[in-house]
Amino acid sequence: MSRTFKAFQLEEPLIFEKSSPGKSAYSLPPLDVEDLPVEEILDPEDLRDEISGFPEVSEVELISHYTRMSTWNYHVDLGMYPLGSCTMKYNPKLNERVSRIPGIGLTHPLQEDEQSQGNLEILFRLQEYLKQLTGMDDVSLQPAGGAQGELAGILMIRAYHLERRHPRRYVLIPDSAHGTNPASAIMAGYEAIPIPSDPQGRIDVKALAEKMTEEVACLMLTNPNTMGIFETYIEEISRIVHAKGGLIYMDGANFNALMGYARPGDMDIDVLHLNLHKTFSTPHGGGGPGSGPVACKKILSPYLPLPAIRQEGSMYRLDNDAPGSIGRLHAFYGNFGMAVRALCYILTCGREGLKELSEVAVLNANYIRCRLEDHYDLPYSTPTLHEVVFTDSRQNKSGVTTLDIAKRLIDHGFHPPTTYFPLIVRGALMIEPTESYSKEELDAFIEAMIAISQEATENPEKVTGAPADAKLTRLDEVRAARHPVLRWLPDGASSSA
Amino acid sequence: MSRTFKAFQLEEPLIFEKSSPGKSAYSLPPLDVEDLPVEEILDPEDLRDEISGFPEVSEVELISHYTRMSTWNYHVDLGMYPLGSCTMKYNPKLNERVSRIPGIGLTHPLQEDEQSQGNLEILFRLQEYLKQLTGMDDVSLQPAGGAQGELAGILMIRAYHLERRHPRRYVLIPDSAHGTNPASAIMAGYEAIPIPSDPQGRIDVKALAEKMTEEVACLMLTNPNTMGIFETYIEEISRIVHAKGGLIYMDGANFNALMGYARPGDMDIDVLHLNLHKTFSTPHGGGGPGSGPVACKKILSPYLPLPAIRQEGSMYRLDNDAPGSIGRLHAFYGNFGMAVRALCYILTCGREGLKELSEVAVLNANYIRCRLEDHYDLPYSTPTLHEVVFTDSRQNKSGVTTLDIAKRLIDHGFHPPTTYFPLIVRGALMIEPTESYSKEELDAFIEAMIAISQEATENPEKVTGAPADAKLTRLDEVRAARHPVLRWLPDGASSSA
Amino acid sequence: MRYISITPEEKKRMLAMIGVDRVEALFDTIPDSVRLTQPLELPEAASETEILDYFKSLAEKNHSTDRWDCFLGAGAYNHFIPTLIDSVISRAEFYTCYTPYQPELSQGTLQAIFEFQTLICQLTAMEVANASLYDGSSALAEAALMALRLTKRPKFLVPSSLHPNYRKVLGTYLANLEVQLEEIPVVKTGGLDLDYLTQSLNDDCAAVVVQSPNFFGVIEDLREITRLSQAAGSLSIVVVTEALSLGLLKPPGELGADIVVGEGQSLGIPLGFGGPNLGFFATQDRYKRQMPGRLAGQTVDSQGRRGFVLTLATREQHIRREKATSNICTNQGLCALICAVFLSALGKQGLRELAEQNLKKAFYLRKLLGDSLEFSGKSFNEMVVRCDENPVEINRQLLDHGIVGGLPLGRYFPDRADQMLVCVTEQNRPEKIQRLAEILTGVEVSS
Amino acid sequence: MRYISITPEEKKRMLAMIGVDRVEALFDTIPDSVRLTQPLELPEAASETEILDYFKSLAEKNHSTDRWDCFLGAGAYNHFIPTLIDSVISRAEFYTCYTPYQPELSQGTLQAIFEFQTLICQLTAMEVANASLYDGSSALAEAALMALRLTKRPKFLVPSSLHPNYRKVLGTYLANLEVQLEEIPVVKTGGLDLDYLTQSLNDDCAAVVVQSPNFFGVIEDLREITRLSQAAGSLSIVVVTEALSLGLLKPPGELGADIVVGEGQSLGIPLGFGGPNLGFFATQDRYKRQMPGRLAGQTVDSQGRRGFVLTLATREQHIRREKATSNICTNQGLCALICAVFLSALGKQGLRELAEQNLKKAFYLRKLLGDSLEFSGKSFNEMVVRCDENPVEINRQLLDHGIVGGLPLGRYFPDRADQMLVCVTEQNRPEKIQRLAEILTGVEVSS
Ligand SMILES: Cc1ncc(COP(=O)(O)O)c(C=O)c1O
Ligand SMILES: Cc1ncc(COP(=O)(O)O)c(C=O)c1O
Repeated sequence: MSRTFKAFQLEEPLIFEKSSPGKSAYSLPPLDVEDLPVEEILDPEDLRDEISGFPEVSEVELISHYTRMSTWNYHVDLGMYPLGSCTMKYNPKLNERVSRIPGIGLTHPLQEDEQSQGNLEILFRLQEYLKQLTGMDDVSLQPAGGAQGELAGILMIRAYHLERRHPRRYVLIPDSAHGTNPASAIMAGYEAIPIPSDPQGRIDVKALAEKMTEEVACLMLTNPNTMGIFETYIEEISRIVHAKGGLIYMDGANFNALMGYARPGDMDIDVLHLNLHKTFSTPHGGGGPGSGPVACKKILSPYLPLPAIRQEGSMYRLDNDAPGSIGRLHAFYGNFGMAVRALCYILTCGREGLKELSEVAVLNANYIRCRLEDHYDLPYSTPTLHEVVFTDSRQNKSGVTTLDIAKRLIDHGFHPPTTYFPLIVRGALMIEPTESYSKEELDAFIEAMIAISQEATENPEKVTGAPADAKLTRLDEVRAARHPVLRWLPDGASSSA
Repeated sequence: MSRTFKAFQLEEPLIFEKSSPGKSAYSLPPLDVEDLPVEEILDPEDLRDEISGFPEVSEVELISHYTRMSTWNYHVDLGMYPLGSCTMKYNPKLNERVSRIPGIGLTHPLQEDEQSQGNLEILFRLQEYLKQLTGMDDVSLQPAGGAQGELAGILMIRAYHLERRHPRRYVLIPDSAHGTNPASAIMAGYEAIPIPSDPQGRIDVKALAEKMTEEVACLMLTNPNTMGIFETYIEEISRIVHAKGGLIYMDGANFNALMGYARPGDMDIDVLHLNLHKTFSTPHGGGGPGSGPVACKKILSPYLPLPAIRQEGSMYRLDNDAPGSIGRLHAFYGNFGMAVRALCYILTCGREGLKELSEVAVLNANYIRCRLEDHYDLPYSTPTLHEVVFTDSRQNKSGVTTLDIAKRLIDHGFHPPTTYFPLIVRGALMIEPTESYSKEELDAFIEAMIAISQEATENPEKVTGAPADAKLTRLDEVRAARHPVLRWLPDGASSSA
Repeated sequence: MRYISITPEEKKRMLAMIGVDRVEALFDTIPDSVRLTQPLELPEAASETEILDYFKSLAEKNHSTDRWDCFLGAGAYNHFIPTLIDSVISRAEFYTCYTPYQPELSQGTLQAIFEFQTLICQLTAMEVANASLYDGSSALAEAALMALRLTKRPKFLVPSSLHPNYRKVLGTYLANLEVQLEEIPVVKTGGLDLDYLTQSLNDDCAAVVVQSPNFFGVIEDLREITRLSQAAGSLSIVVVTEALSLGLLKPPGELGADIVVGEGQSLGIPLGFGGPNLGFFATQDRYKRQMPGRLAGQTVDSQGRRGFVLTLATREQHIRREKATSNICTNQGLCALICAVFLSALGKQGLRELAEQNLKKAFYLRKLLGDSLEFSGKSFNEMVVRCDENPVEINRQLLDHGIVGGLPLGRYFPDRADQMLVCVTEQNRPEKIQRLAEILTGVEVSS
Repeated sequence: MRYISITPEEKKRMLAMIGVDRVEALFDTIPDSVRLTQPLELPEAASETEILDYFKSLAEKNHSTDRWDCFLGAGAYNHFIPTLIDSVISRAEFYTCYTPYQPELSQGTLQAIFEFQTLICQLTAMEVANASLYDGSSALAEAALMALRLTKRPKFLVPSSLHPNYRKVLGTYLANLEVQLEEIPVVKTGGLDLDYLTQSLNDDCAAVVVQSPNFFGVIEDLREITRLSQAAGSLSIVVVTEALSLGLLKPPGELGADIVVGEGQSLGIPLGFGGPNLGFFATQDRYKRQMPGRLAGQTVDSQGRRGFVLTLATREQHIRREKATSNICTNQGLCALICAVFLSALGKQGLRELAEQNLKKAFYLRKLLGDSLEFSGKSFNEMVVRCDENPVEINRQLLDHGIVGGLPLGRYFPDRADQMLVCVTEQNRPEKIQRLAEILTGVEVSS
């Protein structure tokens, strides 16, 4: 049985293009208080006119609109989604159900603590488990995404240095790091200094030692790094950084490689963030909401974002009292709904299960690596954990690039891996299978990759012309950026640069 | 924008073919009582062996299995589904939500009445509304489908005649009737006598008068009938039947044509069934569950299935006390969940809304009729209500049949109409648009039909070779019936005739 | 009206195209004399908020199993339902489509039915199974009708341990067909009287009906019953109301059953106040052309690719009309899907484990009840208890303990007014089982 | 482990293929010294049943709005959520996919974002909007950063009527960037002090921040404020925490705003204990290349067919790293979808009707409160009440009436310890509004 077949699907215009006056998809109860004219309550000049071009569709149309559009997406429930660094694992249905329990989801964030004990317990318990998993001393669940977790961590580091009267100027960042790392450092008022990688794909410890000065606030390390390689010399790195009074920030986006095997807290990491939407199975939602808890050692605890959640006897309470704190990052407590799901996941998997997840994630990645290394160039021979990065250098010979390979995978019925990242690997193809999928699915992916490498030699146009079997062929991204059309306009006109 | 595009979708084997030992998709709490070996509780010979070939898959695989399979279905949320006689209208999301309220769905049918007052109110209220809508005196919600509703009605008629000492032998059934009508009559112990249709597509009143004797228990009438034509001479029909002591059963599957415009109760109908899964928006579920309430005049009330739901003061109770009743048709109270949805629908639409539904359903059907009658043969020029039947006679000339037209509609992105029914129309194409879809959707359907009629002349192979754009091309139904393979078997073998 | 997609403006244009001026004119074939002149007495449209409030208020008036520990069984069982089931069946692809008449657009449903049929065959150890019937009781009635067609004999032997509502439905379906139903009593074990059965069996017998575990929870000696039945040239129809028992007990197909019917509600379907449920129907290959109901079958498309279709339709009403094997049309499709998902989710191990938990927890109660048990026969998860007080009264007391008690048998068997049918599933907590036992026996449980 | 699909047997085969004998060997690059030697102190795996029971027990410990009438607003609003929203966002096609990096496989998400951007533009009357930010507060912080980039000026004027938590988040984000935040007080109306603003505005000012309706519920004179700001060469950043107000009030874009940010939670997103929420960000076309966050744009494929992609990525961290306009990566995609579905469902009429209901019901309370109101300015659905008793104490009393009261302002403003911020939405029942008024004013409401 081949993996794919081609069949018709339905097109769908923009909701604005379906709209016509007199249709509606809502119902409201009648007003149950005195019905004064609006103009008697507000100044007429405070009132807006009818919103021209605003949708007017029936419920039936609305549902078919989104249903049709949904069918244009590839997604985790359909099959393997080996987007490296993104940990596209299965999003358990139980998490979704639990997060929708009315007594949990229908709660106002500003209720008194006594009225929110259930929710505070969720936050507290998750914090405790994350502390245990990471070996860190304290956790804040407030950051609403990985990048905000990074910002929180770097701000905490800055606060720490500030309290020592010297905020320092630089943050050292390996050249393999994710783009959010330097961007977060800048937002915290630092300058980013890149550290090269060594020939094994790890941080160049010598270079690090050279750059490490007392003007360096911290090193931002990803471990395992974006090549899936564990920073084996972590202890030496730690000595170098700490010797100069610097701290170590760890980007924990790749924590799915480590659970039950190693803890950042045992590696002299001072602060890190986790991505609940990666390691802890909360859904990616087509781009969020995620959650990026920040975890730290005691020395940084005073600077954690506010409020903290504390247990006092049998009560939980929000604590806003920490003069050293970097302050708030969110109007309330971050993406609480993601915390609910993550706690549900941890309880479901349990101690053994979490370890097994990491184990299988690493096994799967190594299996793919071993089966593909004869077909694709492996830039580093260093052992890898939960993901593996290949390049397109062999396929380049016949004019086929990473982009082509990625697009051709679509025709084979797979979502492509992450491409051109990490930046230090030319034409990177970054594959992270996660623990979720079956061996049959992994094998099908491997076979598709092998087939593409053959096509690249035998029939390169097939690859460079891909995708042929998706809703659209390749999209003109240059045009999109040169002549941006960022919204629909009633007259068919469009905003443009 | 064309209606369809072609893109890849994913194949999926049978669940048994994905299975391997050691995978599972469940979790159970540990046993919380003494864990005796099973053999100490039961005789070992009462115990079964492991079920060979039984599935073993992970939750992830299970979800992707059904998710992929789901994408092979056309469905109501995707677009128009003009299957005549089936009333494929929108199934409101609110109905689904209401039916899943735990306090409603998680209830045992044998609880004491006092413990089920909420549910009994649902049943009672729905009965009252159906009485009002149909103009009948009594309703039972017990029949679990339209066909069971028919059986109930005919059994009631038989009980009525039996009480009058003469059960009679025959049921008169128009030749345009649905197959369930004669099948139900037989199950109630009657013989079916077909009544021909007149040249206008209505019951041939003369023929009816001829066949109507004192051996005839009832006439089973569908109104509007399966051509969508109202039985205008209903009063005369009634006189003929009732004059001989016969009764009139009405198949109310087409009630979506009548709401707020006419009531069977005002047409001398003695008993009828409704399909909640047609007129009242409960989903078809890929073949059920449905619900086929039976409604009757006072003279037949004593024979209604048991239990009845009665209101006594502020209490509702189940009443099993009716010696004349035909008895039970269901272990409990029929498909209760469908009653919940139907009640929700009636409350949502309200008096005006229900009338408007019928109005628009009839308008849409007439619009299609008027736009297609130049392209397809209309066997009867009689005005029609909620559906319209064409034939393939014009297309036949180029060798194109109803089956071909239906299959070709698939390539145009539509579910086909009902085909070859009613049987009296050769090559029938029975189109029922319902009230749900937009004019754009109706127009697209009309244009597809017109395009096919052109293709039939210009490019008949395109039509006879259809579908080309579905998951599969035409399936070999003869082979399926000649060499039935009705289950998967572990060794790839199969049960066959 | 949010469920209508035609605007007033469009209505006008469409009417103009049709050539009438008012929409009412489209209804002109309805004679004035039968046309509705005044508005229906129905409420005004209610908003979503009002409707949700209303149904939630109704829910409050029920004693639902999310808030009460429920010991009722008797054909409807309170079992664990994995969350993933609702995720699957809430896909509009599955729940909004029709019976798969157009196979090219319905392969998802068809493959699911084919899997369901296979799973039912595996569970019952029978050769073929259909795509579902309304519920267990009408499945039994259909089985009886099939036995009539096959044997042309006029008599059915029906044990008094058959679910009384099933017995009633059977009666309704057979009422006008000139057949007799002869009742077989039960003995002390709670199983049917084999001697009586032996004597009643003769060549008038179309079929012996036997439910196992029977209405009193007792596992019947199916091997012996089917043997006796077969010896008399009669068919045997085995009824299973607690489908979960098939996860543990020897399947009827291995014990000689000709037809196995039952209720699949236990397998993933919410109690739902008794419906929708799931009638299943399995038999031997040689009888397949006499089966009622829909069947999915495997075939190939014109390019030789595997696919599924509804097949053997010449048994059905839409082809054969009055000669059909049954009038059934719409069945319980989505419930069959639920059942398939449930069985696939639990799988080989899970189904066994769940069944064992039921057995063991029910046995735990059996031990606590000791002498109060009415029958000595082995049981799966149900049992009959003799009570010192009126069972209805006891149930009232139990409510105060958060317990919905068992079924007072007096409701169906006047001579058993002192008895209660109790069911224990994996959902009942040990504390509540103990409390139930204490109240039923008056003896405190030491824990 | 039901979330893993590799069997023990397969593990072995895969390890053999890889060439190691134990899975632990794959972790050999982790030095022993940092390897975990003892098991984690985490609970054993719990079953689905246990987990559901646990979370339900937690839910019981919350005072949720399905059981209490809630008069809290202050940045999180209890509004009606049409059922259809959950049907849409529960489609795995939407909620399990990643940010649409591969447009050919993500047109559903991309088109939805494009629609969302358009809807936000329509709502705010601005020219461009991004694909979302974390929440209203960080959207404000990002707006301030953008104003810094655009103006290179060091000062922000921030009214004391800005949501205090937004003020704090702004402070956190700007802490290390050598800028000053100068506070503008409010006057008796509850609106910001225009005279003070006039005096504070100078050519150091990057932007004037103004929230409307402001934290005290009062509608600000945006036209005047943006005029003053513009006159000083400063930008104006308008913050909207109650997005529903945009259904009725003149949109900031028509009143001269340069940037409009806010919280979209009101538009279909459950209260959810404050998250996930939805930060929205809109500005004028000329500033688009300085915007933070993702943007979907329209383009064509190689065959000229319309399609959507993420665009202007050179603003973003994954391309520009330290030169990016923001560090944001994952945003609130699914919440943006919710908002788009909500706005499309309510549509032109519905949004207006819903907003009007809020206005009218809040006004009903205003009238009942009369002299107890702290501010005279017009408001949408929130207002500040002066209390005779400690508001925290009053809230305790209200609980007995099934009411979760308003926000005691003392929590944020020590000088307003006698005041309470009360919000009335369409969800509050008139009886409860009356009861609230009675308890707040001590005067009985005649109804
Ligand atoms: C290594 C790494 N760090 C940080 C991030 C940023 O996380 P988020 O997208 O949640 O902001 C990502 C996510 O793509 C990542 O892969
Ligand atoms: C006219 C008519 N009568 C009866 C029926 C039978 O209804 P059901 O499928 O619910 O048994 C149908 C359904 O197809 C029908 O169209």
